Amino acid sequence: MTEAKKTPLLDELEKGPWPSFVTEIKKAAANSPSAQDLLGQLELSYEDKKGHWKHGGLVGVMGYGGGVIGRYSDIPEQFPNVEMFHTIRLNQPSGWYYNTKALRQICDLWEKYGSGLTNLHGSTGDLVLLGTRTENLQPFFDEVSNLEEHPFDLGGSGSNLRTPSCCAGPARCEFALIDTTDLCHDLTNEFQDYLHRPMWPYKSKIKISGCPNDCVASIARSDFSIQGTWRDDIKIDQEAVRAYVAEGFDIQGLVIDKCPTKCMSWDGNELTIDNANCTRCMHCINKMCKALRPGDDRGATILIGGKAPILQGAMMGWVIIPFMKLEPPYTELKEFLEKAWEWWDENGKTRERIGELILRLGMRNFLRAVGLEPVPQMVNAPRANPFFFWWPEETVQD
Amino acid sequence: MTEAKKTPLLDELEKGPWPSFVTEIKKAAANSPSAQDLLGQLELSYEDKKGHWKHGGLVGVMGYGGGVIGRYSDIPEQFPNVEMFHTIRLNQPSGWYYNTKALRQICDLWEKYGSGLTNLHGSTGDLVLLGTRTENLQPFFDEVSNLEEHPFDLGGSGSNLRTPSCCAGPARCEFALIDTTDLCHDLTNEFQDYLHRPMWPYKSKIKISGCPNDCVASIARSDFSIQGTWRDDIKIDQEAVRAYVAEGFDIQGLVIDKCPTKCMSWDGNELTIDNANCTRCMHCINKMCKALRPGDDRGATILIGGKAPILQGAMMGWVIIPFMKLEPPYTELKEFLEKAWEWWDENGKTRERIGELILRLGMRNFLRAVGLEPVPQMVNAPRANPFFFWWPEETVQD
Amino acid sequence: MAQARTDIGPPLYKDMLPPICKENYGKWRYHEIIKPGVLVHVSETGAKLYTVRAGSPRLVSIQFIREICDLADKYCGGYLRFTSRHNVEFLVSEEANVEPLLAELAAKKIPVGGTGNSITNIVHTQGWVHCHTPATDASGIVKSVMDELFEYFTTMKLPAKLRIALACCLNMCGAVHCSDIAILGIHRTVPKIDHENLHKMCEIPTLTASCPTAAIRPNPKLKSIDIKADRCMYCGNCYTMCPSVQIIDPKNDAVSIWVGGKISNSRIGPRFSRLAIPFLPNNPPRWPEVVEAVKHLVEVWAANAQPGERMAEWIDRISWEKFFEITGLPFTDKHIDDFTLAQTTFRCTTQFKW
Amino acid sequence: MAQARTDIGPPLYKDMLPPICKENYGKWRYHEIIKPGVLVHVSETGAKLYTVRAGSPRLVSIQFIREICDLADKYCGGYLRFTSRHNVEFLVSEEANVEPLLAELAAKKIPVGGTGNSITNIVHTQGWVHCHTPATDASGIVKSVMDELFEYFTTMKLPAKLRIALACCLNMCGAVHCSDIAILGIHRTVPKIDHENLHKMCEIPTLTASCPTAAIRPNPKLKSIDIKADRCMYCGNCYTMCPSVQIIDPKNDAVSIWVGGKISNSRIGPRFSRLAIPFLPNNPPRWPEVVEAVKHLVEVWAANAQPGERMAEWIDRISWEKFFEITGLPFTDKHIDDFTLAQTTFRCTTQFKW
Ligand code: SRM
Ligand code: SRM
Ligand code: SRM
Ligand code: SRM
Ligand code: SF4
Ligand code: SF4
Ligand code: SF4
Ligand code: SF4
Ligand code: SF4
Ligand code: SF4
Ligand code: SF4
Ligand code: SF4
Repeated sequence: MTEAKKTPLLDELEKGPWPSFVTEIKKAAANSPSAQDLLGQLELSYEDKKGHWKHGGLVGVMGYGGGVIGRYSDIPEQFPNVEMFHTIRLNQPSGWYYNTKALRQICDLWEKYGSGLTNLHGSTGDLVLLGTRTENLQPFFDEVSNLEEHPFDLGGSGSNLRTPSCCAGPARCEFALIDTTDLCHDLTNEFQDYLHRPMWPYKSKIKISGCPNDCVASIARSDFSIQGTWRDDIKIDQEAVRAYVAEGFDIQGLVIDKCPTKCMSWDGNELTIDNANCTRCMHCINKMCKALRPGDDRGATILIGGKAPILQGAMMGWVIIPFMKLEPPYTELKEFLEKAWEWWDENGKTRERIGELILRLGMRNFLRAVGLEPVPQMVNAPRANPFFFWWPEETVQD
Repeated sequence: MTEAKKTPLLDELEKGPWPSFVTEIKKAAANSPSAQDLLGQLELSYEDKKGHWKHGGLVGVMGYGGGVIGRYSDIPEQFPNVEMFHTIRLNQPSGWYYNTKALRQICDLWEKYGSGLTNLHGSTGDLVLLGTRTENLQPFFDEVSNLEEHPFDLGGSGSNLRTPSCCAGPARCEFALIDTTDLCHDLTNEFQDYLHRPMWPYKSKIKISGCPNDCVASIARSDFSIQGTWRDDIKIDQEAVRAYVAEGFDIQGLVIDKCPTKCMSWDGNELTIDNANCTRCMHCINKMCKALRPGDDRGATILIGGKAPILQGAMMGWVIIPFMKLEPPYTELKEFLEKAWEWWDENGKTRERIGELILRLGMRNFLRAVGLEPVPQMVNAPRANPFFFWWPEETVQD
Repeated sequence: MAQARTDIGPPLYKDMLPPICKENYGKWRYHEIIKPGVLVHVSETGAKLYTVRAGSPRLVSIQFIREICDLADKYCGGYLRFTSRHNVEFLVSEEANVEPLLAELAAKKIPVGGTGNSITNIVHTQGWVHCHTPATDASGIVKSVMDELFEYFTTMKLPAKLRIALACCLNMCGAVHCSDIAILGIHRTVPKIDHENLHKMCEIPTLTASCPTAAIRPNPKLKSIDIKADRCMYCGNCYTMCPSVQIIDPKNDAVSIWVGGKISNSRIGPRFSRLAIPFLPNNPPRWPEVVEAVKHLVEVWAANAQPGERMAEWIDRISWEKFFEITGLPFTDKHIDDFTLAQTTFRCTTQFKW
Repeated sequence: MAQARTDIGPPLYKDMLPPICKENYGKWRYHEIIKPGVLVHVSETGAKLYTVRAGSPRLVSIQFIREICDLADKYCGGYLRFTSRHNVEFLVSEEANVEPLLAELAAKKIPVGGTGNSITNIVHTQGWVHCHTPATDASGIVKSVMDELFEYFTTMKLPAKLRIALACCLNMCGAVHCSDIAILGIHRTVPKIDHENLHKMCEIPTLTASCPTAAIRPNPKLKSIDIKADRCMYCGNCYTMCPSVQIIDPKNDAVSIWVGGKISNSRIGPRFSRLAIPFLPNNPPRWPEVVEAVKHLVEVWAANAQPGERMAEWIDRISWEKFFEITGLPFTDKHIDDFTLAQTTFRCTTQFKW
């Protein structure tokens, strides 16, 4: 174990009221040489304002094409214990619910095989274990996947399906319009092969929110954003509405005036919603959850194409299926996903996300390939440019 | 003169209450063989659903590089009198105001040299004379440009400055915030060389509206859209406001509620405008022109880049100079135009409009070249993508 | 005969103004619409100028021009003007002349209107009358549509102004792209290449560069070019550059309809028109399908818009999904943008109406 | 030792739910925020679930995890969860356990909050801790900013929710692009090419294809590539493909700030964050300029927004020109988009504020 170095810069980050990651690294460093060298190398990064990790590095676990990110120090002479410092992505349980037993088991194994440092959780949703050596990967995985109770599997990395994630859902939230936790678990299991064996043009992500509040940011962070919604009328408990007002709640200013479609009115006694013009933004329900509830004809809106900026600028998912009923075994959804991936796999260039491919080839080609009808809900507005195509069968051929 | 052909299809277009262009062609045809053959050829077009003009054709007048559009029939055997049927674009007077003498002179000359058919006016604004033969171009122009009173000059065509046009302006409209007619006349004279001698990458258009109502559609139809505006407060005649209301005018529904910035209020007696938040859309002034008037600190907003769809889709002009005082001799404006054209001329590809060039090279390069500061008024919102450039002097160079 | 002088510029507008306009230049105080087609502008000086707006087919003979000059001489001291939408405006300084002028216009069947909440003249282009690239005629459709919408020209009973424009090809000389209703001629098939003559008439690099979707590639063997059919969206720009790439196809050329554009900054800012109907047949002499479609759009809007709401504002309020529902127009894959800015038209929210 | 099993999938969530969640699965009726960081969800059955939300640095040791497991065992029957923004949620089914839990958390200096109109945890990425492309660190800035904004985590006195995210390079693993305030590490210089090794490590066609602005061209002589400097906007995508194109440059790497993004469909739909501050220096260990800038933005917004207005809604109402005026931030040529959708950001109307 290298001797503990001084870390005056990092020590500054132990001050202040917010819990400190430096303190966490130090805690781990107390009995982990790699955590200790991480601290040292990080201090150096703080000195010279740059990272000290080499570019890339392919490592893994038998039978899997992803789930581990290889990482090597560019100054192993100085920090031999982080010469290798790979991360392992474990597939979290739906909704990030845990019992302590499951978590403690991971801690014990990570104490044995890794740095003792983790991210709870990674940005995609995985339980991320930060820092281990190549030779520890397989033994760790063998153990973690064979735990008697609550064994864990790897999450995704590389050009494959990434670990799906979902919001708290019906287990904890009154707004859940679909069973996010079950759907997430079901899809993850259904598509294990896609998740673990990279064979696509690039990554593909699924995120599931129980309602349009989108608490997992699915619209911005996933190729397939699934958000619960409803088709019938918002349920109003007029008594409860009056109770809000009686308690001094500014229904006019905070709800009626903020309704994006101006489809609500309050006459001092009765709340009226013109449901045909409601776009189910959730605002009124959010603000008065004791009085208003979504309707009963529930399902999901599916949006496609969300992703980060590289290469053509960030994209948010757009409506591709305005409404789909979602009941186990979720056959319709699975068929749609399969068709979409198949088309993407056939047509996509390397490192082209599905949204980018649709932009390149046009919605019309995608819709035909997956058998969807065009509907106005897919767009904010129809095209403004006159550059549109005709299918051969739509024109008179000589 | 070919014998008058039957025109059963076109005759259908003499029916109905709207004045008929077919009747007009027939009127001209009564003593113009070319108008008569035009009728015949057009009837044929109506039969076979296609035009019968050849592609292109370069003709002109000495000393000019534009102002005439060459046109040849593709079936001269059938319609020898439209074998050549060129149009001449005469530069209209500012605001399309005429005295009858000027118009009658044109009629007489066009009777002598042309088909007797015209467009009052062309879409760009020219007085368009429809149809004559190559050998008539020069004599016609010699005469029209030498008329003792109100001689006419050619308008633009080709890769040059196109005939500027402007709205009715201060001669007839109370909203005119700049002297549109004078400015249009002045610019047209200042830039005669650019107008008559094509030497740019492509066409460039100027249109001038006296206020943001934009009655010449400058934002959609010109590379340089100049629209009158003001910087101080809207002038309110409260008495006159009350008079409107007294007459039953729905000030709340038709004005206050429709103000885009919601910066107006009416308390039943007094109209208040929060001028700092007014975006000078003109709506309230339009609706209550007896009571409201624009402020006195007047000038223009200049927008750049408007054009039709070919090649990259239609563009509307965008704000490039939020405010410029516009008094004769309009030096600042002329200098700006010169600088903009110079940059475009140096950098533009063939058939690339200035707006397209700015899109290709980026606003930052254009702003530097013409010496303008970036201001938020130029954009709806700042960029969302993180792909921005630094000038070499802004970074630490090794 | 006199020598040509060059660069003399346009006639001076001041010489073209009636005395009342010169005297009250910049002094106008307000205006009123007395009745459809008749405006009065009142000056700070108290002077009143009456404007009578008359419809014109734009394609007019010198006989017509002389006729209106006669009227201007008789009632307007010899002055008149044309509008940015090609109507004639008689500038009457004597109130007493207004009614006699109106009577004479009525006798000559020259319609008066186009002011206020009306449909005014249709901005349009050359079509088969004078251009080489049209996908349809201009004047014929305009005449047919205006005949049908005539009552909206001579009255002011619509919720707001409605501006129609027509262009006969994608060059869009009518700059129709910001109209409440735009009628646009479209080609629908890949240009046919005249391989034999192409190299004589056209420069191949210019031609390949002219295609917005990079559908054109050189074919060195034939000294010609090839067009990748599935990339071509028939804009006709290659044809503009080269007559040997023939875009015109009478069997397939057609008319499309666009809605919800706007120019003025009044209330909501300027907007592009957007695709409503991708295809209507080119059916001269009176294009009944086009006339019917435009009329239908006008009437659905008129019946549903709130006072003061232009087409764009109405659609903004009700949503595009309701627009397609209420108008009964089919929504097709053509309506979904697939050009360079397509992404910005996609619905990146779960907010929509069923 | 056991053989690895593959494709067993994640642990079953049902095994991870406290009994109250299983029993009331899908039956929750409404919730209330009792105080900052403490929610109660009430079921149709009358059952009440108390959630205590605690802040976490996300980069946590197994010691920390064991610590919170101890708490969960003591007060929550052994159940807890993590949120999508990396906070810990203790799921308490006995009301009586809430206060003792809060007391113990306070004793351990684990902050409670992040509910309602607050600033919750900052979504972030690896930075210098574990990634190879960062332009800045992640955890250090997050810690510094959260220290400064701490009072907004533990109270709910803001006009609305405010969501901050950080990504250490343009890959944006934090998906910061739709945050009220986004902190983004940026490179600012053209990558340096290691011509000698490039051909050994990298495929040139893949590399040239990786550049969004086509700045990379093959240099066959050197068996390497060249970068057209004036086209490169330092996205670093070439570096992702090839270690011999070095994007990291400690002298110039920096931090930028973006505002007005939003995810939820509540009221106005989702929005991208937009550039507010193009450059702030990379100043470890506590990035005072970044902290100051974020705090300033939060406070200007808090002082000016109406109740319920998130950053985007506030800016929508006042306009971007007023945003720059009120915040005092300079507007530069960097703020003007020049990428592929630039056109759609240009102000095509005369409507603006002085
Ligand atoms: C660990 C994690 C950040 C974190 O601290 O949480 C991460 C880390 C990396 N991401 Fe990421 N990404 C992580 C979530 C994301 C997300 C957010 C999400 O999934 O919700 C995004 C944005 C959403 C998206 O997918 O578009 C994201 C967009 C990227 C991109 C850009 C992809 C694009 O299409 O634009 C890259 C670049 C690439 O793939 O080459 C990237 C690449 C990387 C690499 C592999 C670096 C590289 O260039 O190869 C990073 C490895 C760091 C390391 O050493 O551990 N990462 N990455 C996240 C995964 C943890 C987990 O599994 O839970
Ligand atoms: C005559 C006129 C239409 C009319 O009936 O009024 C017209 C007619 C032609 N226009 Fe135009 N344009 C006319 C106003 C316009 C306008 C409207 C305007 O200026 O307000 C536009 C849209 C605004 C703009 O400039 O973007 C317009 C956009 C085009 C374009 C597309 C330019 C672009 O950048 O997208 C072309 C194609 C070209 O230049 O190659 C074009 C080309 C043509 C050509 C020369 C055909 C060609 O391909 O070479 C047409 C000649 C027809 C003929 O035989 O007379 N015309 N053209 C208009 C000129 C009359 C006048 O001088 O007053
Ligand atoms: C004569 C003309 C100007 C010219 O130089 O020729 C003109 C004249 C007037 N316009 Fe205009 N506009 C004229 C074309 C336009 C155009 C251009 C166009 O249609 O191509 C526009 C933009 C249209 C658009 O937004 O798509 C235009 C948008 C307006 C507006 C804003 C309307 C709105 O959206 O609210 C007003 C204000 C109003 O009417 O309340 C206005 C107001 C006026 C006033 C009231 C100004 C005045 O006090 O004199 C004039 C009489 C209006 C009327 O007809 O009721 N004028 N006006 C044009 C008549 C064309 C025609 O023959 O019908
Ligand atoms: C726990 C969590 C879900 C999870 O599966 O982990 C969650 C839980 C709740 N969210 Fe959320 N949201 C959570 C992330 C989000 C996100 C995602 C994000 O921030 O990255 C969003 C989108 C943010 C955005 O728009 O940029 C989000 C947008 C909302 C909204 C809409 C807010 C708005 O813009 O009006 C509501 C409704 C409300 O608060 O009125 C909401 C409401 C709620 C409710 C009230 C739902 C309920 O009844 O249980 C929960 C408590 C809210 C609170 O904190 O006051 N939740 N919520 C996430 C907590 C993150 C954290 O640790 O702070
Ligand atoms: S997305 Fe909806 S259902 Fe899911 S946790 Fe958020 S508010 Fe609840
Ligand atoms: S859900 Fe949104 S759109 Fe629907 S009524 Fe409520 S506030 Fe209005
Ligand atoms: S643009 Fe303005 S000033 Fe010019 S005619 Fe129209 S309303 Fe009058
Ligand atoms: S000009 Fe427009 S923005 Fe200004 S007060 Fe009048 S209606 Fe409102
Ligand atoms: S729109 Fe096209 S066809 Fe019509 S006049 Fe213009 S260029 Fe010719
Ligand atoms: S018609 Fe347009 S899209 Fe088709 S080949 Fe010609 S230029 Fe290209
Ligand atoms: S944002 Fe960039 S630097 Fe940060 S973890 Fe992701 S890839 Fe690495
Ligand atoms: S950093 Fe980005 S823009 Fe610059 S060369 Fe590399 S890929 Fe191209």
